[in-house]
Amino acid sequence: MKLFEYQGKILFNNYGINTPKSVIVESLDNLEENLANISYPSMVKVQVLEGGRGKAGGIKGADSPLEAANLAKGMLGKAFKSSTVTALLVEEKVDLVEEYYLAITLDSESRMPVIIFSKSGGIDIEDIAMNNPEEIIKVLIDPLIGLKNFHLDNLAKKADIKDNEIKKQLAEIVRALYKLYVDYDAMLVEINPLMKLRDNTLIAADAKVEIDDSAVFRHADLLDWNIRMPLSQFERMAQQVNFLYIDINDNGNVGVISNGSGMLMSCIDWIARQGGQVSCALDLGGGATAERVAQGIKIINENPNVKTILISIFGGITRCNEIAEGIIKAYDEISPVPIVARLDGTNKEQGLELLLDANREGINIAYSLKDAADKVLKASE
Amino acid sequence: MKLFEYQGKILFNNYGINTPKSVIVESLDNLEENLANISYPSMVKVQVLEGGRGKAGGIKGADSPLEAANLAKGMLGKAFKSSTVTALLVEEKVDLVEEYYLAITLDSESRMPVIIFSKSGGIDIEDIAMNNPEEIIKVLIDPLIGLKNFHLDNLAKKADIKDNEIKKQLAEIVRALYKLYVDYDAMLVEINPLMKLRDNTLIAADAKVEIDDSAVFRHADLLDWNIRMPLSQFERMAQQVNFLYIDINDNGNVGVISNGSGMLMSCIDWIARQGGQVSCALDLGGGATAERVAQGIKIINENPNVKTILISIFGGITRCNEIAEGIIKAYDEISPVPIVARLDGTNKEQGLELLLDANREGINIAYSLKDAADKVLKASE
Amino acid sequence: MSILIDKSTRLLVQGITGREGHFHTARMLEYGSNVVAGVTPGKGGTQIEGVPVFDSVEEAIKETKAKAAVLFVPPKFTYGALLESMAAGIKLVVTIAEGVPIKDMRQIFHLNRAMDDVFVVGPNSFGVISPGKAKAGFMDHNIYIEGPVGLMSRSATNSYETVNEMTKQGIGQSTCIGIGGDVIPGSSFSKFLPLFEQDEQTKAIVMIGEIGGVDEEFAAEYIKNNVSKPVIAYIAGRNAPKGKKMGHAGAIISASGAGSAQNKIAALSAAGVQIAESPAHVVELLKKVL
Amino acid sequence: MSILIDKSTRLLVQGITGREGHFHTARMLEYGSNVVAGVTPGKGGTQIEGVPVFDSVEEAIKETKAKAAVLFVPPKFTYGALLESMAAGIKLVVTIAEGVPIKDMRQIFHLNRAMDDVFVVGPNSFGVISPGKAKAGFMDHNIYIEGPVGLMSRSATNSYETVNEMTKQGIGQSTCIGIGGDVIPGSSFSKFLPLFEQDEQTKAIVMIGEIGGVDEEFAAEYIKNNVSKPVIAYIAGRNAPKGKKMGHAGAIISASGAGSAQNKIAALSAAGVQIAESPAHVVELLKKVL
Repeated sequence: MKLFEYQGKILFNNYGINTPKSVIVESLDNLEENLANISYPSMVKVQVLEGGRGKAGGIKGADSPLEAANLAKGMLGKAFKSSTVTALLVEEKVDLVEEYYLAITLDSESRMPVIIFSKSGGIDIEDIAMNNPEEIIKVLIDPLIGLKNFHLDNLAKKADIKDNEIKKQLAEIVRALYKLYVDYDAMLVEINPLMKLRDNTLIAADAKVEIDDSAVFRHADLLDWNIRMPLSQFERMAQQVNFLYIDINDNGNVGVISNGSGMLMSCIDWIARQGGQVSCALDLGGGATAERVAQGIKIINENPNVKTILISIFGGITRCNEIAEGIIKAYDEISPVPIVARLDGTNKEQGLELLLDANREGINIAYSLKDAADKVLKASE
Repeated sequence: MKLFEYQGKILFNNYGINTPKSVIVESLDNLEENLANISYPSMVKVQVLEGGRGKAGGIKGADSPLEAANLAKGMLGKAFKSSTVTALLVEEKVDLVEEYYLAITLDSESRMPVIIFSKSGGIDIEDIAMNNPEEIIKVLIDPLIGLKNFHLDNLAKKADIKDNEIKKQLAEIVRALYKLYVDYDAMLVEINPLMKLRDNTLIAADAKVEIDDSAVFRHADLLDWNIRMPLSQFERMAQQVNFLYIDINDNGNVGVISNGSGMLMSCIDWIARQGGQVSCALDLGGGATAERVAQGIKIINENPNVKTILISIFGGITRCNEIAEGIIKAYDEISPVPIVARLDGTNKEQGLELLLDANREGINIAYSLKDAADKVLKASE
Repeated sequence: MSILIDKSTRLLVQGITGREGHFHTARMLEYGSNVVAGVTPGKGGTQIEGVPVFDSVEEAIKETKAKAAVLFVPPKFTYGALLESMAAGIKLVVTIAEGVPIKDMRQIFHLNRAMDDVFVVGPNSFGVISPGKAKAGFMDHNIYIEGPVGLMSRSATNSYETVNEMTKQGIGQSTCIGIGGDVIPGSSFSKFLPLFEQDEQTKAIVMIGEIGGVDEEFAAEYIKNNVSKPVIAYIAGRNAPKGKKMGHAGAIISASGAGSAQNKIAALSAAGVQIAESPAHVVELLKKVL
Repeated sequence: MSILIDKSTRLLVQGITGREGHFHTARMLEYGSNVVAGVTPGKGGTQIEGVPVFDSVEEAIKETKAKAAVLFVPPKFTYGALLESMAAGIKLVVTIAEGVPIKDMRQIFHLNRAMDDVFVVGPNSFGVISPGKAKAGFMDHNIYIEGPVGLMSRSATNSYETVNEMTKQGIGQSTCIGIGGDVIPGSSFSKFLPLFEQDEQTKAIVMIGEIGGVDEEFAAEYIKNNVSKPVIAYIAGRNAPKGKKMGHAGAIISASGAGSAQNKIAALSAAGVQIAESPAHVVELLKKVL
């Protein structure tokens, strides 16, 4: 679960990390009154999860509440990139002298949290990581040790931060951010830029927070935000019934349904190898019932790009007879695009028997992944 | 550092562990007013660090504030066992149905905190540990895991606690006590008895808390209590200059000074083997200066039981010349009881030379531990 | 031989009284697994399929000398159940649950460094099976036959696919391990490679990896220096969208290219591992080395 | 041979700019120890006795490839310094400080379970010396001579006493280790016994224990099953008052008798260890086995 900038900043403030003074605009009611709560000039920022907002015109300066209000009216509720703007963050402009980068995420080698810092923050941080990797400081935190003073000293030393006041502020921010990262089951907490202002204070000018989806359940405040998160139509449909839906390729025309992401990936690989393109994929997870299989097919079939559906199952905890019943049910209820079904594993025989007995014209049976990929391509022609 | 019962109970209350309603009496001013803050009957308890207060008459019942006041007047400021009573705890009497035992300390095998519980608490807990060890439940807490629900479930299961309400309360108390144990650098936290009352609630009727002396410095509240702790005259003198003083044997007549507890123990062993008895011991620690050595001798010499002082040093970080200078200084300043000095290790030669040159009658030089023990016994005759 | 489990392994089932726990206990018993105990707090004293149920792992171990555990508990209780088993002295813990919080597994992973004789398999694992001997998990055991191939897989479905193909062609398995596709599996390829290398029954090793993480790269490093047996690897996700989350949160391709299928294949190839193009291709390659 | 340290061991001194750190750095250099770096936060860039000082252990390791550390830091900073060294990859950490909080050492002890190639010696240790080669600590090195006896002691003074007697009689030492008398030493007898058993130079092992704790009992168990070399033990505190605290908080006799001198002597005797009555007696017994 990715948080909006303003949500991340609410968490930052709760943990004592300073952000520019701001108001959140979620409706045009009392707009000018709301906007009068901060000083100007300020920045009006659309709240969407996509990156590159600035370049795409999603961040604009305003010299007065009136100007901010006009900007807000032109932004709120409008489309921005692939999202609809449901909120704006209007922040006082700050007087910066430097832009740092600070993030905490999981290091996949050591499986420890890693603090990433650079004195060269800002929008070009990825180029810097690529071309000047020595400007990126990494400090691993062994969870058995926890974040200690020596980590913070090492960070400041490696980053060559000499100003004691900045060192102290940075240490406090890293401590707070680490605590937030751990407390909130974060996958990523990122401040880019972490601005050094003319008055020698550090302030978080942006906030990227991503939470482990598996752990959202234990954070009541996130659960509340989660249900208001923007999703595509299909993602929303899938989420409502607890499936994982993924858009794969805008040019694809095959929808893939399977019972596990490994199999999904293999299906995508096979279709690509045979010369096809997958549009989207849906993971049923383990142990799906006939009813749920039918639901999954209905969601994928809603995607107008999908011309064929491949259902590839290798049943362990999932039973093939349930899959077959679900396919037939969906077929009879909504007459979807052609389906290629490939069933193996638990109760495979019953499943195949059900499909053969049903003998529906649009349901093709395949006997291996390659066979399935071939039949899908033929059906999509 | 051992805490008084009332101090332990203040910590318990801070951690949410219930104790009987009480008042603390530290002076006779406003005595009756103070005692009127609780209901009667109540128990008046002397606050000393020795055990066995009840049997020795240090815990008495009072049916009214007046009766409590009379008891207080007879107890406060008076001698009790080897202490002077500086405080009383007057507690409302509770209606108990069972007495449990609960403690957390360090398990010396695993070096993990261990929770010790018994449904057969009370004054006979040591007999129970000896004769019915199966009634003592132990649960180890791996510090890498911390206290988890399964530990509490295991404890209740092993103790065969079936009442869900008691199980829940016990779990809460164990959680709180464990947190206190960890937060406060405790060596021991003990509730004996942990009373189950007629209304099915658990209450800590006593409190024994012992803190790691090396960690007292990081607990401001304990530092404040620490300076008010009762110490013997010699302990107080030693503590003021940061030596460790220990009473060994009431019948002994040798005072031992050394630079480390291992050497102290070896000296005590040698003197015992040669047929003598040590009265008290003082550990100079490492690296003592002449000035401090002289201070140490003066303290030991104050003890009227001491007829001879053995100073046994094996210098590592400690230098023998400093020791010799300190001995001569003390000798010249206070003419102490006869001293046997045995010096080895760092700067041994300079030390011996200083003593030989000084040629004081009451300073005998020994050349091994056995030799020292022999000379001590001869000097004590 | 086989590794991790066999007929004699004294197995306990955490969450035995749940729907899945009960169902798969029956199937494990049917397969010959030595299920000696179940654990569900509050259900101690009952029986499931003739297996005694205890309130705690500690009690179950005391009464039955169980050495391995398989967890059929919901993801939100997995952390507590894992800690309980590890603290009680269980040496193999197999975790089925999908959706265990990453922070929980991070703690388990690092705790495991202090208990290096403990094998944590999963979460999000189909389990462990030594065909013809015993299984701890929910895989359809009918597709497995006893034989010389040791298999480890991050994906359940791809491993079934591969095993099925092997069995069809008469190639059996010594032990198959579902590593699970999570960001932080309790144990990965490298932890099992030494066991397969030492196991007499195992003549060849199959690794089924996927994009994300660096476990395949670590395995390559280990294989280069320590493994003499032939190793065949299949890496899923060559055509998965970059940066998209594929349910297995592990399947995130990092920006730098580390964790990509290309990287993994290059590292494994350099270590002398043969790369299969598909589950079916694994079997073709196996035929050449057996 | 010797164990833990020799002339080639690249040693760093934490707290090198303090009074004790500076003084003993000079003495260690004089003795031949390969002190390559010092660490004092904020003092990086300076030199002590020609040894470069760094702000952090990580930096010192990067620049000097230091592998072992000796800590001359106050007890309240010991925990942080130990964690810093361990996290940075130091494999031998010797801690001199007396009065390190027990909770801090409890954390270190359990963290060490996850880093089992790291040896933590102390706190409250005189250090480690391999006579004629190198030392890391503050012991008076003049009393040591090179030879065949490996020695471990919970008490500094009793070990000096014993070594002095040995040296006077011409019996040298391979390596002497100050375990420290604290309630929780970083490492105890059992952790070093395998090293002495394997060390070619070491022909006999001397253990100097004292009342309190069960480390002597653990050592007895290990010796019984794994040590072929002769072991001689001296246990101080037979006449120490029961339950009295002797500065070494470890020297508390538990109520049950475990941890008493009697218990320890019985366990060691049963393991074939010879029990000396005094430091001098250790040497008499040594003469018979060498």
